[in-house]
Amino acid sequence: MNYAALFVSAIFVNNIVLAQYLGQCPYVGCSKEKGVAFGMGTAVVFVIFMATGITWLFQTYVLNPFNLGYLQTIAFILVIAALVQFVEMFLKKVIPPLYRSLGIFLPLITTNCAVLGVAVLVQRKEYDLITSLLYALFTSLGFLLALMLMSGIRERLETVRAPRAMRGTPTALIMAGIMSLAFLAFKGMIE
Amino acid sequence: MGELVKMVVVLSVICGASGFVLSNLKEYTAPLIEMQVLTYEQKPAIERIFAEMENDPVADRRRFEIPGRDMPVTVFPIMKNGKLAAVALEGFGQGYSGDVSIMVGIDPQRDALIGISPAKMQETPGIGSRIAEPKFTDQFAGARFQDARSKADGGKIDAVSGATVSSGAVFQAVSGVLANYGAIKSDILKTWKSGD
Amino acid sequence: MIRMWKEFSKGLWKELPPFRLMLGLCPTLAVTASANDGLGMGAAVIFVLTLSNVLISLVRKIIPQKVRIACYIAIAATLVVVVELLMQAFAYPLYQSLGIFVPLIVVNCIILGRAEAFAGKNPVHLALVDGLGIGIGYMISLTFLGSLREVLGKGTWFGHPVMWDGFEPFGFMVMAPGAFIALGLIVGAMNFLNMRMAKKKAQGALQEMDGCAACGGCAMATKSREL
Amino acid sequence: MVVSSVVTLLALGFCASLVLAVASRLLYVKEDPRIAELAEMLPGANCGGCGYAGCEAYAVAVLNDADVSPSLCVAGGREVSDAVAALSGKAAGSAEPNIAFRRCERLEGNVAPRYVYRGIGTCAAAAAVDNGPFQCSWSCLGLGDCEKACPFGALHMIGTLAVVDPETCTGCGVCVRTCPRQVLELIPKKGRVRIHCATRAKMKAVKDVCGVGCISCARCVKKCPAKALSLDSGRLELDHEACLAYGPSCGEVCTQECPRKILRAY
Repeated sequence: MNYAALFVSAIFVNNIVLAQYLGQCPYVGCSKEKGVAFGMGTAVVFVIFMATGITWLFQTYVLNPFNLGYLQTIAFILVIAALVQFVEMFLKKVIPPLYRSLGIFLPLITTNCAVLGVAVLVQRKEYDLITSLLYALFTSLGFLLALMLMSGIRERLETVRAPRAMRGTPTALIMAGIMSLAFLAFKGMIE
Repeated sequence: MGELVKMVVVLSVICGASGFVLSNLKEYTAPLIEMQVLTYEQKPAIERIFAEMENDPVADRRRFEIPGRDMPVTVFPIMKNGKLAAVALEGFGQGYSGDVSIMVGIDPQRDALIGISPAKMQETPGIGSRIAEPKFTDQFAGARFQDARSKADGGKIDAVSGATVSSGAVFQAVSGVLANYGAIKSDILKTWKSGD
Repeated sequence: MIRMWKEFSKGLWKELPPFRLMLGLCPTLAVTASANDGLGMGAAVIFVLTLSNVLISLVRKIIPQKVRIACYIAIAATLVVVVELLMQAFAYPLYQSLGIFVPLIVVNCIILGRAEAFAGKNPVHLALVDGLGIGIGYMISLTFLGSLREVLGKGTWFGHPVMWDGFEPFGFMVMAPGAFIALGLIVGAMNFLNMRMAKKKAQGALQEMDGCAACGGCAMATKSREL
Repeated sequence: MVVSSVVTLLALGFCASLVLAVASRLLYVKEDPRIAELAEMLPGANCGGCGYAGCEAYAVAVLNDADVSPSLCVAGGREVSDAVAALSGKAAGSAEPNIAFRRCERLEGNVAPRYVYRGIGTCAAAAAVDNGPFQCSWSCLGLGDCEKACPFGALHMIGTLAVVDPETCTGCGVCVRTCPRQVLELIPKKGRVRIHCATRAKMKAVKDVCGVGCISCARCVKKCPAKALSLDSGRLELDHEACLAYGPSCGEVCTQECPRKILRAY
């Protein structure tokens, strides 16, 4: 598996937010300021990486041997929910300053489509463990990139005198569409 | 302390109950799902290979055990005026993103391929997916068994340029089918010679 | 009885999930390339949302505070797997076209949002009606967006060509950017309609639903931030 | 099939909840339970009116710090400050309800524009360009920074002037801090007199520019029996406590005295 190709394809060619539509709620919801976006982005990178690792192991050593593939959805989401809850408690106790900056985003991540999305995608693409972890890392970096770009632009959008009805989210969505159009240019660059 | 115990008990009971409900539902729907998968994935592939068919190959399919292979192989018979005209088997290959499944049509009389057609694949659109185009699949039509390999392996088929991994998957699938076919050829002829 | 109608009707306009509350955006953008998919996904969400609301409001008393979210997720996930199996068994082409978004229904903000905000605190009949209302609202908006994108993008509606034959399909709408822009325009239009209605009723301040507030309003970021 | 899936899910649920139970015991952070309770009571708008970064921060401060008054939450008003006082065991001070007020009648004084402004649509940006697009360098710029900042939606741009809705305004002071020209000011709701101008210019400089601007003639300052009015660095200021303490017996003589009618009785 050519990791450089994976890096480019995961971040640019089929960016998880702009091309695969995953992780939209936090993408539109929490991208008002750069600080919030960066906090959300790093928390997502952290959680997606760990979640993909654990769910991959769970699938390979528990679900596949008993061929319980159909339980994938419920098993994965339970693992992710428990993981997020554990990480929140862990951060609160061990690294309080980090908890104050990332803490409020952690519960939001459980309902983030990207986390479960990546975990399931990795199974459908049948990657091995190393590739899955790398894919998870690169995809979540793509998420962080898209989130930072979006929040940077949205901060400027606040000062645009858009018509009253279009202010806020509608303009942000249209701008996200244009950004996704820009990312479309990467298509076909790499298989 | 009671709170923690209650917590553990409640969550475990909920998960156990859901496991029970889901497994029963799975048992009930498993045959239905298999049927659906066959009709929406394998059948279109078979129809692409064989233009006209008297019978419904999916309905008349039969499973054959292969000595030394734990997975039974499903064979789809194609009848023409009451006699076995051809058979179709499914082969799997490791593609770029996940398994590629190819339906291979074989003429038992002339021991030659009738054609191949991809049943299920997630190759990258525009690149890997070009293995589904007639330009590539028609080369297999009428090819003898030993020719049905890439030119590099001494066969007569040239791979899809720029999609080596995906083409490799097709060759892997075809050779797998031919191996299975070789093992159960006699049983196939026996089952359908009786013209049932 | 009036209360039930109020809970039901709020899902149809005031709190239309994808357009007003900005919740459940992932499937709204991804699956609405065709009206048929939108309808299919909407129906699946109704099934899961209504039943999960009912089940959750049934067991809401015995679930300890600490594992509340995990239990809600377990119930919702069970229902999603049920939908997955039923869809595979009876509507396989729909399952193929919805792809990865069927399992993703469980992380759809609406399901947990309604569970946390509403079903966890109200009796069963209200939860049922609320789930149904929001679910139908969701299906309508998904089908509407799906039809809009399909008609513009492919010139067909539910597969049958509807546009005059000289129509050059606007391929852009069926692709990723089209979804964002279509949704942006629709939300803008709805804001505009509401502003006009608000002006007519002279309610004064516009109740503009903005991203994070709504997102914050969903499952997790309620004021009490324990599990 | 049935047994294996039931066992798997049961085991998964059991391990997940066990890990969480143990973790909640081991990683227990000794946190004052009242903080969550208090945060519940506060309006949660994180408006910063109490001077803290948000309701959570204010809750922590009230509980841990003795001299933090329980009635700092202006947004919550009377019932919140009583509840906070009860929970934190402190005496509830009387939080006089304030509201924001715009000290500028640019339209009434038909102040002419200095140039046509096409720049970034915020007051902060407009104020930086040669003292703003209007002849009067102290006037309201009308680009809505305050409206965007107001967490309670109590402030709207009607035409190009900020209008405060006294009912929904909670006096949190966010708009006062946001306005780059200090045109908005927190005044007691029951204030009897209000100053309708914020200029620091004098005499002719004001007259050429605005019909109703304060020319700092200071006749009102001399006339006011309660000595509540004063000229602080060129701008007229009213000490509302003194004015209210003196009471209505003065018959708001300052409003009749003012030739430019910028002092108005309410």
